[in-house]
Amino acid sequence: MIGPEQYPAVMIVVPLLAAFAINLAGLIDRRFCYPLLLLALGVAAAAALAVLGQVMRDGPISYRLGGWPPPMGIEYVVDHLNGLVLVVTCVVAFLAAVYSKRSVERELPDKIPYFYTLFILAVTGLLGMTITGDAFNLYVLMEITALTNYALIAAGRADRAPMASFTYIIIGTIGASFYLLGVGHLYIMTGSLNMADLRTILPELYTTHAVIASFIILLLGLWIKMAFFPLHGWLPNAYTHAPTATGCLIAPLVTKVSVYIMARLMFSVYSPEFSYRVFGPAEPVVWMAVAAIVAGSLMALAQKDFKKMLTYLIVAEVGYMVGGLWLANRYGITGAVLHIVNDALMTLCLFFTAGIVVYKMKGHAFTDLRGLFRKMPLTMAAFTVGALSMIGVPPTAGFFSKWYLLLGAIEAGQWGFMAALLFSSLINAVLFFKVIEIAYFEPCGVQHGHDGGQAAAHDVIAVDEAPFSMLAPLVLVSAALLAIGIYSGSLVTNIIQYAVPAGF
Amino acid sequence: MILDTLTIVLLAAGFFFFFATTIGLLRFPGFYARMHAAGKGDTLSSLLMLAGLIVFNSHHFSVEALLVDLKIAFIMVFILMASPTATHAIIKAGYEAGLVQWQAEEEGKHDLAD
Amino acid sequence: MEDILARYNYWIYVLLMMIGLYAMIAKNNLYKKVIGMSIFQTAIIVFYVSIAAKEGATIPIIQGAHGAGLVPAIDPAVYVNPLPHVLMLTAIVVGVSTLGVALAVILRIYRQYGTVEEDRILEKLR
Amino acid sequence: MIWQIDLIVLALLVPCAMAAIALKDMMSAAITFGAYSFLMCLLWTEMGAVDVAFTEAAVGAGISTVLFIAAVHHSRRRVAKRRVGRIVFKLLGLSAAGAIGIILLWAASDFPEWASPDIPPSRHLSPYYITKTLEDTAVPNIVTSVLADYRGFDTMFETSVIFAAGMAVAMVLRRRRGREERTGRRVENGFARESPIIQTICRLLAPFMQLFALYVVAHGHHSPGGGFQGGVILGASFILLALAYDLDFVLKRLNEKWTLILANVGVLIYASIGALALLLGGNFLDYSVLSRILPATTPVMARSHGMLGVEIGVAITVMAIMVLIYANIASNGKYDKGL
Repeated sequence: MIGPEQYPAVMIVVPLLAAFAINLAGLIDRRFCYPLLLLALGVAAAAALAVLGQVMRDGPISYRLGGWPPPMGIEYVVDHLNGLVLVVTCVVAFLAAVYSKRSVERELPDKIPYFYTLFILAVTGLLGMTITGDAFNLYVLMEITALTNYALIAAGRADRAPMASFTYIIIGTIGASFYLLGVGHLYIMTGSLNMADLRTILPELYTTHAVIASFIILLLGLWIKMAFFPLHGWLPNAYTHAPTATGCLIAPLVTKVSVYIMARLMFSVYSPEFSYRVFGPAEPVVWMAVAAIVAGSLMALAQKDFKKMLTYLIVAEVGYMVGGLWLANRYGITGAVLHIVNDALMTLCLFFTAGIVVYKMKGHAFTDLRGLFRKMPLTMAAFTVGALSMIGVPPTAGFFSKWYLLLGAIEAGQWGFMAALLFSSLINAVLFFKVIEIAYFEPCGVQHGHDGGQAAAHDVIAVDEAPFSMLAPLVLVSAALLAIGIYSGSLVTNIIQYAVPAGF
Repeated sequence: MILDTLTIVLLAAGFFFFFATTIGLLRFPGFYARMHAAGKGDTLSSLLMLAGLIVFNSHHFSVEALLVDLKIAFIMVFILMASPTATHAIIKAGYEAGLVQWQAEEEGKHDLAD
Repeated sequence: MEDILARYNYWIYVLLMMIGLYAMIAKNNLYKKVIGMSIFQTAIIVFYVSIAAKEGATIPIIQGAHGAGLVPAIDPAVYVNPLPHVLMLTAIVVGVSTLGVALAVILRIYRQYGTVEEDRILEKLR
Repeated sequence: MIWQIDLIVLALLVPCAMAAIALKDMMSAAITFGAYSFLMCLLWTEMGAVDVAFTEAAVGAGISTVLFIAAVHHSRRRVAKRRVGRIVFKLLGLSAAGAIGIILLWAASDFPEWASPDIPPSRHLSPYYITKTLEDTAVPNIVTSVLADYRGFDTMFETSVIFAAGMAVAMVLRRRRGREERTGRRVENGFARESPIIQTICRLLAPFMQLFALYVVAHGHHSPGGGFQGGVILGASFILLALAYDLDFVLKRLNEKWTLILANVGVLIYASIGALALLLGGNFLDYSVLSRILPATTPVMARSHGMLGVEIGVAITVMAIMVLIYANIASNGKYDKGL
């Protein structure tokens, strides 16, 4: 009945319809919400995989919404780049949804239907942002994602959550409005909103002030949205004080999707020639990325709170991806795209761990991690995989994307970027070994202050694993990190190499 | 020609009352006097202008023009109802908030400066 | 005069945008920040609607087409550009949505901290 | 388009915006901001953007102002000065605004002339919409046909944005009774006692407003207006009653559960019409295939009917969400008597 050519629409429409179904079901009985959520995200993930399969077989797909031909109507375009991002988004969202059950029941017991409605609307927004081939449609979906995120963050019971959310509202609106303004500049110069159409019209206008300014404004908007240093001010507080389930959804996805959009703009709306040459030398942006990596790592080092440390690492990781994209060579872009995938999974893994710590220990400071290796061996084993990947130890996934980025930096002669990558790996190593040390060696519970008590505490700690619905996604993610690490060669040759624009 | 003149007269009258309203709003002493000017002049001038528009629109008689006339007439009815009520609401709120009426001898004391 | 008119709308929208951005960054009161945000968004709407304006054109509703089927020949120069209007309808909706959420968050903040001034809140958080 | 009005209104906007952010009393600032919105309406009507102006009049000048006042009512009205670092923040704001201003003005120097018929936006896509709307969709209001059909997908997500905003407000503010006992009285503010005059007039006006809203929705194909504007007016009629009486008066007629159900149903109507097209073998939101199930309809007329269907969906959602947002903000999440 619904043929494979309709899958791009199915991927968006099913979660959207599910949002309303969840809300209505919540009025009857809130226990219906969770299965509906899983069902919808499962269907979306299956559709995304099928679409990626089609793209790998037959090349890019275009889907006309409302049946109108592209420049008039809105078009969905799936190629290797966003096909991959779509699959990652769906998978991450599905795992985060599975994981969310217990923590939502604990943290927001009276708002479950609202939470899941907004959760799946946020996923819909992220998927729509990734799949769309229309510059204005992207703005609408960006706002859906943003609005749902504000609420998901403000719902947190942490003291600081509402203020963090308000800061995010103000800064997020500036970012989205800049994006809209940039699109307006493109529209006044070309009269079109379709990305492919813009790509054909723009080359004649590359030297006009308005087009150059539009690129600057779009970049500024997206940099705010992806928390690129020094525009990252909103991110650490918002992600730290968000409810666990929110953090697990938006921390891995929102920044990465914004990076993807930047890549899409650089390659598919403007041309790589414009982004790298006409617009000006790419070096300043790479140096900004260097600053982002160094600053993010240093700020992470200064934190006393586990979850907050992770948020600063996100800031550093954004620097990796932006820098990689602006290295302007094949290795750099490959590394950046691979890092979008890896970083989504790594962040997910680490936030899952943080969520379990919050769930079990009721806090997310470093002191809450004491003795966890004995209490939750599986959780901590999975966390260790994520941490190693973050550091970049082979054969975890993180190593390979960093390797490509390093190769890219050497080829481009960007020694600063190379040094920043190595420096950040070093800092990550220090950070995570500190965490692992606390969790492995320090005894559980500060209340047993004296020596004898400590020795006793060592023996007393019983294994008390996280609930299955939280543990299973975590273990799956860490397995995925290893698997992607091992198969990263075939990932690059089969998908990512086609995502790199021609000419590199 | 007659219609034109009528339109102009009605619109001009509307403008005149609007102008008077504005002056009253700015120059009258005290909250109640100002609201008095605003409430009455505003309603009257809007009605006059809309009447002028009806006349202007009826230049070429047709069913469509009649429909538009009818719509404008409806707007007039609603303004006649809503505008004085709004003024009443504001004045009542001021009264209950304890604004004292302006008296000549204590000039400026209870002026609506804030 | 001609030269001024050709750019005037764009200058004003830039000015409104700057006012909004300034309020969002510099103002201490959270409501003022939200007003700044709304001004910022409406400035962009001014920009788009200015793009749509067309000299000597009327509103984008085809005239004399009440009976379907009879299609008069249509000259595009007669009607203003409808596309930016559509986009800005969406932008207005997004604006009021953001406003609603922002006000709700402010009320939540007030419930929690008893103030809507940024510096007082940050003091309490310290 | 009358450039003299353009000149004056734009010049008035700037002081209005400045006053709105500079005033020390939040109520005055909210009212000034309402005036700013009305000037915007005037400006857009003058430039021929009647649908946008209509929406702004209903939303910006109407609902936004009410929401502002309701919110300020529950918190503090006076604006306090920053205690420390006032100059730092001022400089920061000025420099950011200045930098953006310079970039934008630099870009504006290359813009094609304002209102010239030859600029790219007027030549590239819009002639297609203008000349083909009747052939393709049989809808004379081009804004409606572009909104609900050519770019109907945007509009579906626009409705979802509204829906998400409603859910967000409810999630952030809503609190159950019990912990804090329901007060059962209006917020004591000294000057909002009930007045029979206002109540009678509002009660008289409300049905007419609703009738007008339905007209706006149904007549959106031929005149300015459509689902969104109609929905806002419908919502405003309820808000008017809530202001004249109290929130309970409205909630007795449209309680929380029903607002939620209506909000969902509205977007569901939109998305289901799209999905129906999918099931009938067309692309998502391709209304023309609806002619297979609608009796005696050509594909072109099916598009027109499909648009009417989605507009009705939009109106229902927007109405419900406007009431929901107002009820939450006016009662600070308690669903008591409100303002």
